[in-house]
Amino acid sequence: MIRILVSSDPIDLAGEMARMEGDDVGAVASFCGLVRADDGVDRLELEHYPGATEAALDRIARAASERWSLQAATIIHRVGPMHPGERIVLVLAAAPHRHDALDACAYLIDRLKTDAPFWKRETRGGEARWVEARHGDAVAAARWTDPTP
Amino acid sequence: MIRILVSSDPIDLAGEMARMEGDDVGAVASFCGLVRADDGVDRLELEHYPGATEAALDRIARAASERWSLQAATIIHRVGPMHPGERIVLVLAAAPHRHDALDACAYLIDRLKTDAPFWKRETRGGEARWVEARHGDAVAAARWTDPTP
Amino acid sequence: MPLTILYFAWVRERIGQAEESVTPPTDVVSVADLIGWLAGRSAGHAEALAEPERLRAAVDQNFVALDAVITGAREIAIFPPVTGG
Amino acid sequence: MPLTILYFAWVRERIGQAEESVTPPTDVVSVADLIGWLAGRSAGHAEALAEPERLRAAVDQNFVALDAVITGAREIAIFPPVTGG
Repeated sequence: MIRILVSSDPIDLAGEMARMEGDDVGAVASFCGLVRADDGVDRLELEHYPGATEAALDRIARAASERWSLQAATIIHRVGPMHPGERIVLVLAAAPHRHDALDACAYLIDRLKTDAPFWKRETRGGEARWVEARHGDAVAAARWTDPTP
Repeated sequence: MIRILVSSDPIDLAGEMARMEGDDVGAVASFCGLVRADDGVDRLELEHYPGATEAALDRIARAASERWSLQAATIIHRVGPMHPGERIVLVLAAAPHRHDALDACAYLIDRLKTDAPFWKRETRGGEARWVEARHGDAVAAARWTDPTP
Repeated sequence: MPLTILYFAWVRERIGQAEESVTPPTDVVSVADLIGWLAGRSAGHAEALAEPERLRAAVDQNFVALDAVITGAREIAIFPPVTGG
Repeated sequence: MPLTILYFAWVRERIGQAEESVTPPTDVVSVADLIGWLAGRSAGHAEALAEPERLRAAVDQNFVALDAVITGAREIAIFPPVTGG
């Protein structure tokens, strides 16, 4: 079961977690990314490409489901303005066995970083700047090179 | 910050998650293990070695904190009787960067499987049996062989 | 047939609009050709599209390389490398 | 000095008790020696401890190999391989 959500509402972590659990689920792995204040950011804005974003996230979740034995894969991404400490992204993978859940979870977030059309704009003391793509993200995504095209 | 809890109470996933978050935390990775019903188990009992268990979990969390740049590591393990769908174990790692959180999370659960004194007894249709240790768990733990003794 | 062009992030900001409808000449065959042609539309376009190596594109919502052919496309998006997650 | 012995899981069940206090003779030097000596205490002990290769141990709450020396120990635990998580 794949669940994709792109929304300007705060991410309901507990609710999303609860959706993953069931009598036959043995393992749920999650990754949550948050707005960090430590480099002086006081506001973060997330822009996206409506329609194309959801399609990209769906492709990523489907690729994970083909690669590992999953019972559920969820990708939630917040868009619009947010503040330090708030959740930007949540990915979840549920599986009978733990390594499927853990590996799929890492895959979902690594792929999302390079394959989904989102753009971050940070504001520090009134000054806004678009975040630059990180080379490390491309490297991280490349280690998952799909066995199938 | 290390948090270790061994208790017969249900695991408060949302509460534990919330404890990990903060203005400087960029990433929280979690793993939750649940009682599975799919092979006919209707009850699971977890026995542990009081004192030694907490010490072992603390060592595992400290080793993770030395190996990765973490802001927090939490290990919660339930003991006593439980039923399908209930949470057995929850590990969480918080870090400024995602790969530290993801790798530490996988490490915590892999190590816990082999290094912490817990024993599972499953009941199926009134018949109880002690779960056998899995060779795969030793293999999974071995891939994390610590750089320091 | 008019083509819908979408801009995102700093490309959108520099051009000053998120979307426009254009009808490029027939010698505009690839995404790179389109970027070169769009750059001539205004000072903002010129500034936003000056360095194609900093740009990425999607044709009908599929990510493509800049040498991809745009024949038959209805919607083309031009944007910087993505930074979500 | 008496030694506290703890049993867990099926070792505990077969022996029929979780804990006992014993004073082994001086020729009991290693955990393996101790297991062999404890096996003589009852039929339950004999059954639980018959296959030392299926057992694991901790000396004063530290996991050890069965050839570890127990001199000076106060608490020794004997149990099957762990299965938590």
